[in-house]
Amino acid sequence: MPRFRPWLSPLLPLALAVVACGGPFPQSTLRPRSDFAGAVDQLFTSIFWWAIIVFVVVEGLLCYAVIRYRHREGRPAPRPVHGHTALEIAWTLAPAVILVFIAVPTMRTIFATAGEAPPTALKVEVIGHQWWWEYRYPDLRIVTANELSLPVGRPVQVSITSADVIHSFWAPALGGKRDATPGYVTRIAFRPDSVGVYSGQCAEFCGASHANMRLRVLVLRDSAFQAWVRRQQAPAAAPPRGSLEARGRDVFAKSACIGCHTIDGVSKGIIGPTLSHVGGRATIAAGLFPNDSPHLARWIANAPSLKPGALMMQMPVAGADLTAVIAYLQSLK
Amino acid sequence: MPEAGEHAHPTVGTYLRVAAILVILTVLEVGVFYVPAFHVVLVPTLLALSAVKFALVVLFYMHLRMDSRFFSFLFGGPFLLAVVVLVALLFLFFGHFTLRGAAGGGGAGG
Amino acid sequence: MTGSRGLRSWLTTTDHKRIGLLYFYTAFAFFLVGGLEALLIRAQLARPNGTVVGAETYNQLFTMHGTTMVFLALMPLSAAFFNYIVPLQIGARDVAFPRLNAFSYWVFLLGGLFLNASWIAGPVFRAGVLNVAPDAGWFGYANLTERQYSPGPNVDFWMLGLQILGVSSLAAGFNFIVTILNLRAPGMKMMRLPTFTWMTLVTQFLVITAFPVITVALVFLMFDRFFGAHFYVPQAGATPLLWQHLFWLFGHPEVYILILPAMGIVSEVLPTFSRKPLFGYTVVVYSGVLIGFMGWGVWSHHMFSVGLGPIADSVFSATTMLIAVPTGVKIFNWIATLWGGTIRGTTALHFAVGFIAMFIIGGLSGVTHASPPADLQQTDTYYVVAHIHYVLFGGTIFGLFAGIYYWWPKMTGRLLSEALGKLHFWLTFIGMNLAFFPMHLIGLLGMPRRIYTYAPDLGVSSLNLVSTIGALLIGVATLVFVVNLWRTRSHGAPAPNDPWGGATLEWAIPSPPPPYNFSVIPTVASRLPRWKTEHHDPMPDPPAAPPAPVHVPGGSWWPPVAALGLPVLALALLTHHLWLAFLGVAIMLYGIYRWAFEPFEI
Amino acid sequence: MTHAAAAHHTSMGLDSRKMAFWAFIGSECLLFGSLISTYLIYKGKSVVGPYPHDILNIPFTSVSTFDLLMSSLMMVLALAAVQRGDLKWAKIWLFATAFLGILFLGGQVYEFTSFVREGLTLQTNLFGCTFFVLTGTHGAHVTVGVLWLLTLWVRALQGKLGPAQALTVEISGLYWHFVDVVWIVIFTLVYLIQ
Ligand code: HEA
Ligand code: HEA
Ligand code: HEC
Ligand code: CUA
Ligand SMILES: [Cu+2]
Repeated sequence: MPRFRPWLSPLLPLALAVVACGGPFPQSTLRPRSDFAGAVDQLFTSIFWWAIIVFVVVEGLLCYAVIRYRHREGRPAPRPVHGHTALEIAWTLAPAVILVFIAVPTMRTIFATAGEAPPTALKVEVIGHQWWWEYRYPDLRIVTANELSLPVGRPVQVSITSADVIHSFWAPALGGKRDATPGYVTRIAFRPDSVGVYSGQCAEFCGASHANMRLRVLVLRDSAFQAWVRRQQAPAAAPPRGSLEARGRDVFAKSACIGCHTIDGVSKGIIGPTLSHVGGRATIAAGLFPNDSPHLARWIANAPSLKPGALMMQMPVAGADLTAVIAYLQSLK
Repeated sequence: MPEAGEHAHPTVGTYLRVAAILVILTVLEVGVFYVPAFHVVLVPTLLALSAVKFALVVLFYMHLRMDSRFFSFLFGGPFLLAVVVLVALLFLFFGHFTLRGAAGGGGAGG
Repeated sequence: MTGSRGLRSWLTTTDHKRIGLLYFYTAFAFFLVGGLEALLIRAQLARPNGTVVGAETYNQLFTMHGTTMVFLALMPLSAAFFNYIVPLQIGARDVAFPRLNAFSYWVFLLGGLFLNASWIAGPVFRAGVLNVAPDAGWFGYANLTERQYSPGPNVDFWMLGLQILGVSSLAAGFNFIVTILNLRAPGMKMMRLPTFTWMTLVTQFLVITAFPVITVALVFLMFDRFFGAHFYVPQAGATPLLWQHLFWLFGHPEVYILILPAMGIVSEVLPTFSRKPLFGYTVVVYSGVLIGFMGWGVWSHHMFSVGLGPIADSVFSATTMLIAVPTGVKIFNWIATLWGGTIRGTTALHFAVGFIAMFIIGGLSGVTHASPPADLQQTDTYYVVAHIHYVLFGGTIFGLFAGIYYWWPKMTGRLLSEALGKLHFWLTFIGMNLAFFPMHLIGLLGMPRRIYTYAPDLGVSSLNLVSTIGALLIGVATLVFVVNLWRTRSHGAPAPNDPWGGATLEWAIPSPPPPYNFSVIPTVASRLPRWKTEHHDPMPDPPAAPPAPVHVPGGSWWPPVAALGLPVLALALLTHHLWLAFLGVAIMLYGIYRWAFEPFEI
Repeated sequence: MTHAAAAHHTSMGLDSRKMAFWAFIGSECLLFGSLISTYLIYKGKSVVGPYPHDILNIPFTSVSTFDLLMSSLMMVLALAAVQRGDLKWAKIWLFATAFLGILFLGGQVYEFTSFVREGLTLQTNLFGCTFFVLTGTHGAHVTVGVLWLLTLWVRALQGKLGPAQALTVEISGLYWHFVDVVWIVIFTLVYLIQ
C-alpha cells in the first residue's frame, strides 16, 4: 500500500525554480526599480520568510505525526487525550506573535507608500480607456498614450482614473498597481531609480481585450527626458508639400480618423489615443505591436482582427492611401 | 416580569398602551421635524425616537421581551451585524480618515 | 403514499437522504463541467499567444468556471453532506422542513441549468452558440456589467442565475439552522454535536446573513440593466465601488462558507482514523465560530488596490491577519489529534491530511495578500489564482473527497475501492501541485489573471505549460474517481453499519439507512457516543427493526412546482416577456399555496 | 411539519417554524441593511434634481406611518383573539390589519405616481434609484403580508382558524411587525432626516 509522502512536496518548488530560470522577466515583481517597489519588495521578502518558517515547522510536525504514529500491528490503543489547555494557549499566542512581526512593518509600509510625493514631483495623470492608456503631464502640457516617459531619480506623483470601466495601472518594476476607477481619482507615488524600459499591463478585468491593454514605461536619463519633453511640446510635424507624408495627412484629414484621433493642427478627436507624436513611440495599440509599417497597415485596415473588441473599427483606407497615411504617421516623431 | 414560557403573551391592555406610546412618539417625531428650534439636535433626536419605537414593537408586539432569549439572539445577532456593516460602510464612504488624503476618503468625488 | 422507486419517487422525494444524493450527483456533474472549463482555460494558456479559444470565449470560460465551481459545485457538494449526514449525526428522522429541503434542491438544479443554458442559448438572442455565457468574471465588477459595456444577455444570465441560486441557499440555511438546533436526539447537547454538524451550523449562519447582501447588489444591477437605473453609473454620481463593497461583504463570508464544511469533515475523519478523540473539541468548535464571525470584518482586503486610504487598508489588513490565529488553532488541534494515535492510512485519511498540508500553503499565501503593500503587487495576478486554488482545491475539494470516501459506504451501502482511491489521491495531489504551485511564480513574474493570451517574452511560458500538465493530471485523477464510483455500484464491497469504527451516530444504523433512519431514536450520553471513553461505555446500537412501525411521510409535487416558477420568472426578465413573468409568479404562488395547505402525512 | 406532535419535542423546546422564521427575519435585517446603507451612501450624490426636500411629502407619509402602526396593533389584537378562540374578533382584526396594509399600499401607489408626475422616476437620479428600490422592496413585503393575512382571513371565514392555528397567526404577525419596524426606520432615515 503506498504510503503518504508529503515530505516530497518541498522538492516541487525546487524543481520549478529550475524550470523558471532564464528569461529577462520584464514584468517581474521581484526586481524593484523604484523606492516604492523596493519598499514593497522588502516587505514581501520578510513576510515570505515568516511564511516559510511557519510552513516548514507546521508541515514538518504534520509529516512527523503521520509517519511516526501510523498504524502497526501490536501497537497499543492510543490514549484518549481530549485536549491540553497550556498547548492551546501556546499555539494561539505563537501565531499571534508572528503576526505582530508581519503587521508592524506592513503598517509602516502602508503609510510610507500612501501615495504622496513631495510638491516638486513630476505630476502625471493616467486615464484608462478600453483598451489603451492616456497620459497627461499637466505641468508640461503634454498628452500622450501607452508609453509613459519618466526621468530617472525624480519623484513622480501619479493620479489615476478611468474614462469608462475599471482598469488597473501596473508597472511592476516601479511599484504596485492602483485601480483606475471611473469617477474617482487615486494616487501612487514613486521615484524610479534606474534607467530602462519597463513593461506593465492593465490588471483589472475590463472586457474583451483586457489581456491586450499593455503599457511601457521608459525611465530616461534627465537629458533624454528633457529632449523627449521638447519633442512632445513641439507642434506635430508638418510634412513638406508634395511629399508622400503630405498626401498621407490629407487622406487622414479626409477620413473618419479625425473623429477619433487628435493630431495638433489636423484633428481633435478624443476617442482614440493622440497621434500627434505617434511616430516617436516604439509600439502601437497599447504595447501590442511594434510601430512599423506592416503592423500599422494591418492595424488601420482592420484593428479588431488584431485586438478583439478594439473600439477602432475597420478603416476603408487602402493601397497608396494607406502607404501615405503610414508614412505620415511615422513622420510624427 | 416572572419567568414566562414561549406562549405567555402580553395582555390586550399592554398592546393598547404600547400603541398609544407609539402614536405619541410618531407625533413627536413629526413635531420635532417641523420645529426649527430642534434643528440642531434633529438627527440624534429622531434616531433616538425611532430606536425607541423600533424597540417597543420588537419587544412587545413581536414578544421578544417574554419569548425565548434564543429568538432575541436569532434576531439581534444579524440586526447588530447589519448596523455594524452600515456604520462601517458610511465610514468607508464618508470618513475623512485617509491621512494625507491619498485617496480622497473613498468617496465618489475625486 | 408515493412509491419508493421510479422517477416519480425521486421527483417528489422529501427524504433528506435522497435529496442528499441528488445534491451529490448534480453538483458533481457541475464539477465536471467546471473542470472541463478549467481544462480549456489551461489549454489556451499552455503556450503564449494561444489560439485554442478567442478572447470572448475565454472570458466566458473563466467566468463560468469560477461561478460554476463556487455556486454549482462546491457549495452544493457540501450541501450533499449537510443533507445526508447532519440528520444522521444528530439522531433525527429528517430535516426540520423536508419539503423546503426538496424546494432548495430543485431551485439549485434549475438555477444551475439556467446559468449553463447560456452556453447554447446564443441563437435565441440572434448570436452564435458559445456567445452569450456570462463573461464579466465571477465577481462581475460594475460598471463593466452595465448595459453600456456589456450589451448582450451574458450578464443577465449571470445575475438572474445567481439570484435564483441565492433563494436555494437561503432556504437551505434556515432549514439546517432549525434542524441542528431543534432536532437533536435526547442528550445531544450543543457541545456534544459532532464537529461537522457544528461547522454546518456556522456555515448556515453565514449563508443567511451573507446572501441577502449579494441579492441586494444583484437587484441593483438588475434595475440598472433592465429598468435604466443608475446604481453603478459614475456619470450619474454613483460609484462602481458600491458593487465592490457589497460583493465582497458577501464574497468573503462566502469563502468561509466554502471552507468550514470541509474543516468539519476533516475534524470527523482524523479522529476516526487515528482512533483518538478530536483534540481540543471545544477549541475547534469555538475557533470555527470565531472564523465565521471574523469573516465579516475583512471584506476590503479584496480591494486594497482600489485606494481606500491608509487607515482603511491598515484596519482591514489587521482583521484579515487575525483570522490566521483561529485557523492556525484548528490546524494545530488536527495535528495533535493525529499525534499519538494509531493512524490507518485510508483514502479518506489521505485526503484529510492532504487537506491540512495544502490548506496551510493556501493560508500562508493568504497572509501575504493580507499585507496591502505586498498585495498591490499580487492582486489580480496568478499569485492570487494560486492562493484560491490551494484553499479551494487543496482545501475544500480535498476535504470533500475525504468526506466522500468516508461516508460513501454509509450513503450507498458499498465501499469505494481503496486501491483506486489511493491512485486518485496521489494523482490529484501531484496534479494539483503541478497545476497550482507554478502559479505563485507566474504571478510574481508579472502575469495578470483573466488574460486570454500572454507574450512569450514574459518568460512564463514553461511554467504555464507545467501548470497545464498538472491540470490534465487532475483531470485524469478525476476520471479515476469516476471509474471508482461506477465500479462501486456493482463491484464495491458491501458496507457494514460501521466500516471504520466511527464515534458518531450515523455509524450505528445500517448502510444505507432505512427511510426512517433510526429504528429507535438514540439517547446520547457523550460526545463520542459509540466509543468507550473514561466516563462512558459505547452506546448500544438501535435494534435492527423498529419496535413499532415508523411513519415516513410521502413525497410532494409542490416543492418542484414552486421551484419551477423562479427560472420562468428569470426567463421573463431575460426575454422581456411580461406574460412569462405572470406565468412564473402564478406557478410559484400556486405551488406555495398547494404546499402550504397540503396535509403532509399522505 | 413532519410530525404535528414533534413541535412539542424539539431540543430547544421552541417551535421549529417560529425559529426558522426568526432566522428569516434576521436574514431580512441584512437585506434591508444593505438597501438602507446604499440609500445613505448615495444621499446627496444625485447630480440632477428633484432632491428629497423638493418632493417628499411629510404630512402624507406621517399618515401612512400612523396607518402601518395601527395595523400592527390590529395584528396583535387578532393574535390575542385567535389565542382565546374568539373567531368573530379574529376575523375582524385580521381583516382590519390587511385593510390597513392595503391602505398603506394605496398610499404608496399614490406617492409613487405623484413623484413620477413631479419628475422623479427610477431613471432620474440616484435619489430616484435608491428611494424607489428601497421603499419598493418594503412595499413588496407589505404586499406579500397582505396576501398572507387575507389567506388567514379566508381561513377564519371558513371557521378553520382556532387556537390550534395560533402559531400560524403569530408567525404572520412576526412578519407583519417586522415590516412595520422596517418602515419605522425608513420613515426616520429617508423622510425625516433629509
Ligand atoms: C476556501 C476559501 C478561502 C479561504 C479559506 C481563504 C483564506 C484566506 N484568504 Fe483568501 N481568497 C479566496 C478564498 C479563500 N481564502 C478566494 C476565492 C479569493 C479570490 C477572490 C477573487 O479575487 O476571485 C481570495 C483572495 C484573498 C485575498 C485578496 C487577494 C487579492 O485579490 O489581492 C486576500 C487578502 O488578504 C486573502 C486572504 C486570506 C487569508 C488571510 C485567509 C486566511 O483565512 C488563511 C488562514 C490560514 C493560515 C494562515 C494557515 C494556517 C495557519 C497556521 C499554520 C498558523 C500560523 C500562521 C501564521 C502565523 C501566519 N484571500
Ligand atoms: C471553487 C473551486 C475551484 C476549483 C475546484 C477550481 C479548479 C481548477 N481551476 Fe479554477 N478558479 C476558481 C475556482 C476553482 N477552480 C475561481 C473562483 C476562479 C476565478 C474566476 C474569475 O477570475 O472570475 C478560478 C480561476 C482559474 C484560473 C484563472 C483564469 C484566469 O484568471 O484567466 C485558472 C487557470 O489556470 C484555473 C484553473 C483551474 C484548474 C486547472 C482547476 C482544476 O482543479 C480542475 C480539475 C479538472 C477537472 C475536475 C476535470 C474533470 C473533467 C474531465 C476529466 C472531463 C469530463 C468532463 C465532462 C464529462 C463534462 N482556475
Ligand atoms: C471609432 C474611432 C476611431 C477611428 C475612426 C480611428 N481610430 Fe485609430 N484608434 C481608435 C482607438 C479607440 C484606438 C486605441 C485602440 C486600442 O489600442 O485598443 C486607436 C488606435 C490607433 C493607433 C495606435 C495608437 C497607439 O498609440 O497605440 C493608430 C496608429 C491609429 N489608431 C490610427 C488611425 C487611423 C490612421 C485612422 C483613420 C484611417 C484611425 N485610427 C481611425 C479609434 C479610432
Ligand atoms: Cu483595462 Cu484590463
Ligand atoms: Cu477574502
